[in-house]
Amino acid sequence: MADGYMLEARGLTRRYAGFTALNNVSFALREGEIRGLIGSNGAGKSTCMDVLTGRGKNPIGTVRLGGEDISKLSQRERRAKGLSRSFQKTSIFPDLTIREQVRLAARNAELDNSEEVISELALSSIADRLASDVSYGDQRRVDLALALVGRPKLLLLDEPAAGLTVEESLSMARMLRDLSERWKLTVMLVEHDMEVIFAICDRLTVLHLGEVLTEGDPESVRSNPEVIRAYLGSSFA
Amino acid sequence: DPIKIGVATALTGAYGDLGNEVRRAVEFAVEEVNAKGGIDGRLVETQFLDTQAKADISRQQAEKLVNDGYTLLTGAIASGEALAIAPMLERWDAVYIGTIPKADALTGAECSPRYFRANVPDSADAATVGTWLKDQPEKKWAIMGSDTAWGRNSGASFVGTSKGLEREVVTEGYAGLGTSDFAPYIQKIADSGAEGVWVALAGRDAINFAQQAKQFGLLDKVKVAGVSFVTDSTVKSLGDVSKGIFGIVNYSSTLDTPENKAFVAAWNKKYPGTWPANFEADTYVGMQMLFAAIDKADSAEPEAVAEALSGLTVDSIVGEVTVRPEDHQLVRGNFFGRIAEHDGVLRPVISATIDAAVAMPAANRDCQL
Amino acid sequence: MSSISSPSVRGAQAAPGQGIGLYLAIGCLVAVLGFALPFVGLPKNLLALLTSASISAILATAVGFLVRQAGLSSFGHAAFYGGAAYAIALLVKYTSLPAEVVVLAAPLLIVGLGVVVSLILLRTNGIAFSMLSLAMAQAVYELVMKWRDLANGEDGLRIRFAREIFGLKLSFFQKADTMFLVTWAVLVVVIAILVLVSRSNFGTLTIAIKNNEERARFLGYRTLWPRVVILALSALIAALGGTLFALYNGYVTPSLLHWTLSGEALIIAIIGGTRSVWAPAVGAFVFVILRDVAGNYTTHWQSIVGLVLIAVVLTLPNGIGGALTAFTNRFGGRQNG
Amino acid sequence: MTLLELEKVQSSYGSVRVLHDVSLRVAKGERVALVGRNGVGKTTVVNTLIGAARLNAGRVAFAGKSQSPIRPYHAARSGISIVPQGRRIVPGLTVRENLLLGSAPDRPGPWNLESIFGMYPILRERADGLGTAMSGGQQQMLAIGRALMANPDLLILDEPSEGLAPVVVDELGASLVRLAERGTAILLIEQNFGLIRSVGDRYYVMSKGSVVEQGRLAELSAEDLKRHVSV
Amino acid sequence: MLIQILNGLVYGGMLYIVSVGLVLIFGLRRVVNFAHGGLYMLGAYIGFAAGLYFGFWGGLVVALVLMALLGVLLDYGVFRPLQDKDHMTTVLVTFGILLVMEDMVHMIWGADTISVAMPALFDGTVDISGSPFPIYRLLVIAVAIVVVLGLTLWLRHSRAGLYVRASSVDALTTGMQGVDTERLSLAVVGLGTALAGLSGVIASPLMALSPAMGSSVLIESFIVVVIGGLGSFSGAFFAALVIGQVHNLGIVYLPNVSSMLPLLLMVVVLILKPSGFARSH
Ligand SMILES: Nc1ncnc2c1ncn2[C@@H]1O[C@H](COP(=O)(O)OP(=O)(O)OP(=O)(O)O)[C@@H](O)[C@H]1O
Ligand SMILES: Nc1ncnc2c1ncn2[C@@H]1O[C@H](COP(=O)(O)OP(=O)(O)OP(=O)(O)O)[C@@H](O)[C@H]1O
Ligand SMILES: [Mg+2]
Ligand SMILES: [Mg+2]
Repeated sequence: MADGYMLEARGLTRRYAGFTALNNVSFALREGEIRGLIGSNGAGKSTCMDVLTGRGKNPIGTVRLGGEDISKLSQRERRAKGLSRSFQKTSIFPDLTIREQVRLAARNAELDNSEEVISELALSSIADRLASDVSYGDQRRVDLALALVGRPKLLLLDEPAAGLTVEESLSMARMLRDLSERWKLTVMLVEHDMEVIFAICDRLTVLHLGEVLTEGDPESVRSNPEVIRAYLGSSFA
Repeated sequence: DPIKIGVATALTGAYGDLGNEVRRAVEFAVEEVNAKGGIDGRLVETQFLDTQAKADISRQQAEKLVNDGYTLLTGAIASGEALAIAPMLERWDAVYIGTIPKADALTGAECSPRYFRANVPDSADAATVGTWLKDQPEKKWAIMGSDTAWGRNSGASFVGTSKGLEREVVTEGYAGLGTSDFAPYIQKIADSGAEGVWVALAGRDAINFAQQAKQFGLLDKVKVAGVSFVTDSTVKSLGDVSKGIFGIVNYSSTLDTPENKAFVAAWNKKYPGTWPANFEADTYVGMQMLFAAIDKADSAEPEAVAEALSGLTVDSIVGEVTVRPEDHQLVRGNFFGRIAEHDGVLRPVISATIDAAVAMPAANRDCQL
Repeated sequence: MSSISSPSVRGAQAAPGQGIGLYLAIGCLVAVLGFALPFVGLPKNLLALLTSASISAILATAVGFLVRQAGLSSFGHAAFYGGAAYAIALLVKYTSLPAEVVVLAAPLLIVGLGVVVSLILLRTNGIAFSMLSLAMAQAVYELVMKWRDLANGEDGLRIRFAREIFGLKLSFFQKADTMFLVTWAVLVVVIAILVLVSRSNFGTLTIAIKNNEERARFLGYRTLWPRVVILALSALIAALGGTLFALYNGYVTPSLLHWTLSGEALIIAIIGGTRSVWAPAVGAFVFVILRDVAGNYTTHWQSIVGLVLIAVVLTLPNGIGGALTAFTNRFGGRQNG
Repeated sequence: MTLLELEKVQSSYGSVRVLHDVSLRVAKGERVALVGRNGVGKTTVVNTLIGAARLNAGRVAFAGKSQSPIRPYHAARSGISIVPQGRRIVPGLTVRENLLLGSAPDRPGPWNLESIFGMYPILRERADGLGTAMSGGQQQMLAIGRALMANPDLLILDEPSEGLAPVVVDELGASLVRLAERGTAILLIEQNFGLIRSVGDRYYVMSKGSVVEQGRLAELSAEDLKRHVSV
Repeated sequence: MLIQILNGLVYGGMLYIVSVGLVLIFGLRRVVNFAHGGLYMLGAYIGFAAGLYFGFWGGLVVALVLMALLGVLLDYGVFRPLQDKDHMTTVLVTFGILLVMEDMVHMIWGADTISVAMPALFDGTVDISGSPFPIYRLLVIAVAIVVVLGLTLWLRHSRAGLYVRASSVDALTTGMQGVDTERLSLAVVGLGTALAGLSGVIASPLMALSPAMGSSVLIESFIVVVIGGLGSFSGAFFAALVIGQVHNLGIVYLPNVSSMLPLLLMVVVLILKPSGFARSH
């Protein structure tokens, strides 16, 4: 990590049958940074995470994690290197209890902090229920727990606050901030809840139509007229 | 106490019709003998169990019958059933009368001191072909067989026989059991220029083939003959389509002997409007054998019955026949015939009788009893 | 399998590590009582039936385990079951290996081949898997049917075992009163091992993979190998069943390889229930005995089996095993789940 | 006229009772918000209306007619359209087909393919692509469009802002208000304060399977709203 | 050669009519209907029995009506009550129904093989490149084409077709749009079984009836459905055509392995494309 970047992405590109969802996107995250990735619906945010994690067919672009090139590695190997993610569409194990699956997720990591994560995410009271039996919001948090457990180096979160109440989103945001400091997590966060974004992000990258529209600290992004027009709308101006 | 006969046969499944023929014949024979007061004053009792003609089930059912005291067994349809049961007979202390399975191995390499065969084996059918074929004018023949050991062997022996008689086999097709569409085979035969077809198909396959061959006009163009093809059930299913088909006939209800006439008449009385079919008659022959042996042994103990059966001579509906001690095969003649009207009804009619001496090959040396 | 999906595996079952005492006790009791059966003067036919039922139970356990742990409904287990039986028959016929070696080697041989094939099968899931397994097994069936010189086609093969195997008389293996002890012992050991596997970390992982393979990969797990291991284990157990069948019957026919046998095993497994490892075995005993009783009284056993099948499925959604578990839980005063 | 009425509703999934005491009503042209934290049973209220959760006791009436048992299509045929949580875009159908699925030939009105395409142009661009191949937010637009296709008297939306960009949420709020002004009643289940405030008029608060409070949003301070949603 | 290709078309056409009913039922109820082979068999028997009184065509009509009714009953009495249960459960129930159905037919009509006479109108042959070819077989091809066109038009271009396709992937969501999916499925399952009956009756002059005829057609139609891509109507059509040709040409040119060819074809297709020919609808 000579250059001090935890994540360096260069030239990320994905095409679907003649249509480019992500076009030559590059960015870099410092260790411990919380980066917000925002942009209107269909801007390519989830696609960007897919390419970073090697999901889907032939991801194009270079991804370096802690200075090491991981572009050729499988999803499994990337996780072993410390790259972890959550999903916009909840992706959990319905037939396992919450505790079982969090433990399962922790088993490949150097340390098992599953109980800590369960209580941090306020899942303790329902930890022994099958994941299929809890409400949507709770399932969203289980998804988050699966990504968070084991202290990954880099955490990619796809709309973790969707489906949570305002209060819960904010407490989740605080928790993320807190954990990233305590565990030296680097986080890349996709979120439409601007309160969460502005509460915890160090920097923002704005995608538009598959390309980077702008990048900068929250204040400058917030006042960027292009961003307001394409994404934020008048209420945030 | 009664004499107990256990019949494990295919009452359901693909061979259900054959199993039901066996059942009818056994019931007929037993009723007849009981009406005469039984054998040596002992009445005969039967129990039927279903095997679906599957070897493993058959073996289980036979064992069950034996455990319940039914140590005189019969009923197998598929050769595999009999082959699976035969090796167990000594251990079970039982006797088996085979009336349907035709595999040569049953009285050959796999023969058992307790297995006796009343029906005509494959090798005997094969030996019958030549006597007929030599009189036929057709030079080019096609073979339509079932893709089983039986069908393949029949085909092979037809090829062998025809070579010696300067006949040429121009195409061979073997269809898997249960084939429903014979069109590709029929077309192949039509394209081959064959003047005759030798058919070694049985049951539903035979019927499907004949019916479709008729529709393609093949039956009108070529001579059709076969083994296990000219049977009563073929006639029943096909009606007029079957008229004129030639074939090896192990038994025909038109057989002109006093014993058979009496049998047919009695059968007609019990099952009005029907004639005994070949499998029914073969099973009846088996029962005649068994009853005679019990009578001779003065015992229904399997060991004694087996001893009596070996070398036994019976006055049966197919004439006076003997159980060969070397391999326990009933030495009987064979027939060639065709489907024709007899007494105003279509049925297999005998056109040539082949003597046992010619029809039944010598005992297989592989059989060591 | 979008249409033939497996039921949720848990629900009525205790979470790992808790409240297993009662089940352990019942399990041990049933196992021990089983060994006493040949000595209490049961009719021969009943013992023969129980012996066949335990062999079916082993096959059903194998099939049910695959459904439970991997969500795969195999229509091809006959290839492992019949395959092992045929391997024995052929090895006895064509080699002069001692019977002991044959009996031990045949299932391993089949599983070895099975694992190779499974690497292809496991590229698929759901119905595709069912149909592929069916196709592969039917291909083996066709091969045995067609290659008459090798295996004697539809007539099958008699296995001429030596007079003694493992120092015991051949008749020890071919008479129900003694063979039952062997088949029951194998069944008990198989279930015990599978229970341990299902409760291990590996067991949890396989259920995770069954639920959501992609996420499991994103959690850093290989997802092919655990599935291969489960399939291999299941295949091995099916092959054991086939081995016992061959020993007991001394005769093999192609129907041992036919898809209907696989289908029947699956039916038995579902009647028993696939939530628990042991339930398919219970299903086997019920099914085999029912079919036999029905067959004794009427040739309409098919209707009877069909109607009972429908009735069981409709009234006991988690199979007989699920009903037993619910009963035990109530009886043992425990809460569900 | 009361379009939707629930009276002391109790309902369950299998043997799990989720709703204990829910009473609420929405009249023609009303804009009602249903709030409460995760897992209190908001979605279950919707599921009860489509028969996906079993109604055990109480009364449910659509357009004045009591419903029992409730079948999935009853609501739609009574003029009630639903934008479900999780969107439920039908896989295998194109965007256009998904929209057509929502249309009700016997209910004419301002909404048709053209006007939906006018509101969400991206749907027109993707009209012949699969609905499920769109991004999360685009699918949300599709779900809303599909519900509108039936020209409903009452539109029920279950967390429609989930996954939508802030601009789009703003637009959604505005379009819901416009819709209401044209006479369509709205029942909005939401977590997003802004949207609740801009669309809602009356509100109900749920807690643990019961409706525990109701009133007018205008009379509710921001702190109180926050408290209700987060209790 | 031409005749062999025609024969392949006949075979494929028959297979298609059986399979498409399976696809319809699978589509709407997500049930792999093991009873389907039994329905095919029952259709043939009913057609035969009614044909004794009303002639072949009368028998066909009676069979179609009765089979459609039976389908409605099946949906109402079995599939609907079981719709919330595990799919495997329903599959097993259909298997149970198959067993009962075979036994009933066995009881009523006996185990003997029955053959049905050709309808007089189509008895006879036409000359195709020098060989006689049964006219009736051409009729079978024509029926298959009519079924394909009819279904395609209905499913692709009618509102009901849209509902069927939608309901087959997500019945609840479709229901929420105001579609009475239960009545829809009564109709569709009825149509599916009627098609099974149709194929049974159409097949009966070609192949003898026996209670076991259902099981043998079942596996082949499963293969068609799977290769076609589960639930895909057009996929099933192409799959049936291909299987028909492979089956026939296999018998002609590769007789020793012909019975394995459809299986191998399925293996290859599934390995290359686990979802089958068509993208799964
Ligand atoms: N499988 C696919 N096939 C075709 N197009 C796709 C596919 N997946 C995504 N897309 C398109 O790629 C673009 C980017 O999608 P992506 O899911 O990355 O958006 P997003 O930024 O995450 O949006 P949202 O905030 O709505 O989730 C969208 O226009 C989407 O429709
Ligand atoms: N299919 C189900 N089976 C059993 N319980 C369920 C099921 N679905 C939901 N529940 C339970 O019902 C309760 C209410 O769930 P519901 O989805 O209605 O909550 P919600 O208020 O919509 O929450 P959210 O804001 O997270 O969407 C939860 O406790 C949940 O665990
Ligand atoms: Mg996204
Ligand atoms: Mg909800």
